[in-house]
Amino acid sequence: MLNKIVPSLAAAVADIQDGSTILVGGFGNAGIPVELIDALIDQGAKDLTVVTNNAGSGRTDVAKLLATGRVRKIVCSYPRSAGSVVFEELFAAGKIELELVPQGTLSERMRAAGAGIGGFFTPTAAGTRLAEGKETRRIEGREYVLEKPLKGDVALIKAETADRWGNLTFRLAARNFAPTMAMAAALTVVQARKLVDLGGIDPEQVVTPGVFVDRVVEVSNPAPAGQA
Amino acid sequence: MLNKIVPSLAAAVADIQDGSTILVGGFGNAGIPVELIDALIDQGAKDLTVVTNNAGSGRTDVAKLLATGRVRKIVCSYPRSAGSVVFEELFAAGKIELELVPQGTLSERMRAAGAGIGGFFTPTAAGTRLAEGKETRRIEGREYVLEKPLKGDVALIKAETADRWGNLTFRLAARNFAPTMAMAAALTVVQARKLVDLGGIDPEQVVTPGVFVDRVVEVSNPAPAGQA
Amino acid sequence: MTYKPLAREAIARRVALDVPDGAFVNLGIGLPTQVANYVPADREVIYHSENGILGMGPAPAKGQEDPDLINAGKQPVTLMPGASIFHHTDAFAMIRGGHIDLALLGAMQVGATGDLANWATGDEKFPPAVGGAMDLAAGAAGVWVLMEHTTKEGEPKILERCTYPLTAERVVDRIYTNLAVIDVTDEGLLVREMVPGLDFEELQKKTGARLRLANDWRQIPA
Amino acid sequence: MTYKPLAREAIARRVALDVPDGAFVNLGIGLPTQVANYVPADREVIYHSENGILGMGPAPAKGQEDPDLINAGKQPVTLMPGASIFHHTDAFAMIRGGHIDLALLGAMQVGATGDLANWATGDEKFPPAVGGAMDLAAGAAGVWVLMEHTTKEGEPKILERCTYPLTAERVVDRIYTNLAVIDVTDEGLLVREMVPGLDFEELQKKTGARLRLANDWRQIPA
Repeated sequence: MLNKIVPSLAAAVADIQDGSTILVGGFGNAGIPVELIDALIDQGAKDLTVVTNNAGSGRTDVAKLLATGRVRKIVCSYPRSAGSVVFEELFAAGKIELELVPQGTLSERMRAAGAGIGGFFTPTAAGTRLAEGKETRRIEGREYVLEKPLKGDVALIKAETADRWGNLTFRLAARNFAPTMAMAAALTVVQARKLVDLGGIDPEQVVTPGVFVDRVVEVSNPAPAGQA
Repeated sequence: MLNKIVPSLAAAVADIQDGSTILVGGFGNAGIPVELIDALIDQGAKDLTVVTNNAGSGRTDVAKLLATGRVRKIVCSYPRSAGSVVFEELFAAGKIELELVPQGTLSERMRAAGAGIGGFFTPTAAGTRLAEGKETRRIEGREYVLEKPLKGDVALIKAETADRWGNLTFRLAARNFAPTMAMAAALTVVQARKLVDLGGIDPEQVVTPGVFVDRVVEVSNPAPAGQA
Repeated sequence: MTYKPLAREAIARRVALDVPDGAFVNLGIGLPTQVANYVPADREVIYHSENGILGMGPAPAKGQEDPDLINAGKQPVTLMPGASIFHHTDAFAMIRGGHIDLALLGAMQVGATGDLANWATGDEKFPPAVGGAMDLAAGAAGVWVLMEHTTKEGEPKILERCTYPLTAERVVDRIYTNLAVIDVTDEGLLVREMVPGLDFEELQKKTGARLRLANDWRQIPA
Repeated sequence: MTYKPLAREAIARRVALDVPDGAFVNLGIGLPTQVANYVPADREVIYHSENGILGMGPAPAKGQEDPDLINAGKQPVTLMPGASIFHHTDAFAMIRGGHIDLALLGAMQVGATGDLANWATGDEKFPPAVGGAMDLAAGAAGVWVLMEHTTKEGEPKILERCTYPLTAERVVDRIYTNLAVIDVTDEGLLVREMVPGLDFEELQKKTGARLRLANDWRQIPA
């Protein structure tokens, strides 16, 4: 029997290794898997690379993980936002490495990793500082940059509904990076607000099919992200 | 007001030019836009390139279009299937050009066109005859083939539900190539079984957002494809 | 003659007049977001947000905010009937694939050939942040810029070549400032409109690139 | 000694014993499709179809066919509880991205290093057709081949190097024939099982590549 449901947050993140690349869902404060991040903090893995759109705000979730000092590097598009004080302090002190990636390229690079694409040419960032050192090519009169897949060891994802095969739905714009990150990681761990029986999600309304998901844990009252 | 609904099949295909590349949805007999194909036949555009997974079966729809002699070239993954007699006759007589593309590459090339990707490296077909003449590259120990975007002038798509903004849903496995083709064409024309008011499709259940669609025509009792 | 530069809201109001009926539009953070408030009521514009929304409506009433329904600026929004939700990769496929008719963006500098600089000043003290700026600038079918004509210090923001790091090359189609409306054409910058009382020589002085005045130029309507 | 080659259904039955519980599996057209009929009832296997289905169930009862619900072989299928529907590009992202645990494929020839030829004979009389064969062979995490050990004319189908056009290089993990079960290993082809009564020399004679016999080889269970 295929059963991806695990009994606890601790079990969901138990074997995350030091040095892992962790994809963390969410945009702004929507879709951030707060409880999974807390579980990762408790679990203690260090020397992490975190891939996520924003670098946290306030003192909870992503910011709290950064504050542990266990994140060596962050890959994101927009680290500097309202309340990103923890990141800014670490960055100013030279205690965290930053790889800045345009938002669409960030998402497309993870999609490439998930879809088995070895690299792709994008017009985004052509002729800019963020293309420096990258291979470029003129295609039909336009300049493109070669971008490489961005793969995670682990993805931490927040979903609305899940079943034991790992089929997922999301809530409104909390969907954001989650479906792509679920594809792009070797181990995809999901916190879902509600578990349903197989067949409880209409086959045509599954957003992330279970084949992309490894573990599901129920978190029925998720905390808001970005709290001070 | 944004209103993509057109009053007739004839109006939906009225301005398709000779020499166009036409993406035609469907896999097997599921999802084939029979009535739009008939309208294109009546409209009379010729010297066409048709991109579709199969080369038609029986004597209707894609096969009927091929039989008009107006298709110069077909781009597909599996032209030879049960009942593909029209294609086989044309091919044997040297009257149609065939570009054979692996099914996943066919879909990914159209996705690239729709997503503004200039090209991508895929492991599919590496080391095979279908990669001959193509640029290849070794990436992390594996051989990849550079594939180019495949753009349509027109896409002909069958949907289940549509609204006046062009939002679409599909029915079961009739979805197949339609969402990708809708992205990949300059002019995307849809036949929908049912028109609904704006808001009649749950925002989370829209499969193809209206931004990818140009014209919608209601065909409430679509004919089955692949008939003899 | 004296002239009065437009207030920020007046720039947004001027842009709103040009947003076509039925267009799919992405509004950048800040001033561009305000354009939606001024689009004439008889036009139906479909707003796109790069975090996965088409068909955004206005801000919700106080107390009706949903934390899972925010725009790219992380402000609470609503959905119009006809809205759709999708994931980030699809949201940027729409942008990069040229499906978004118009991106309205703020700018620090614009170059005479349409180069855009709106993400970084090159100051290394602060961590850089780019968000979706480069994707929008490179991908949207049309790019209009909204900005003050000069910096607070009076330095021109329209230059022959940008001195700040570029967001994208040759992408801006039109510039709306508090002084003028300027098209980026193959023959250079063409002034379409100026605020009442401003003369062309004065505008040219405040601009770091050569301007031409359109034969049919007019005053920015009040 | 005499031996009896397996019937086609018996090959499918033998493969079915090895399909792991909880696996995501793509079944090729023809004989591989039959494997589903023989998977032990206590295993839950999730079947993928490249036209956009995960969680396919068995063929519907006569008269219950839905023309919009077909598998990659264009046969009518059903959906299991837990099934999902997606578009072609996502279906192949699953395949190419290595998310499908196992592809069970037919073959014309298999090379000693796991090369697969199953799409064309090189005969130019007929139009070529490839479908999803190359994507599945290159992309699935595991590739098992089901085929007769030799052609109807008795020519070997397992060769040092394929003579037919390749589908993919170095992808086959295991070969199930009507005579034997053979692993493709870094050290070459390793015979794990043979039909009762067949001796290794006889098997080698029917094979166009050098075989080794595993120390713990056994008879294919009846």
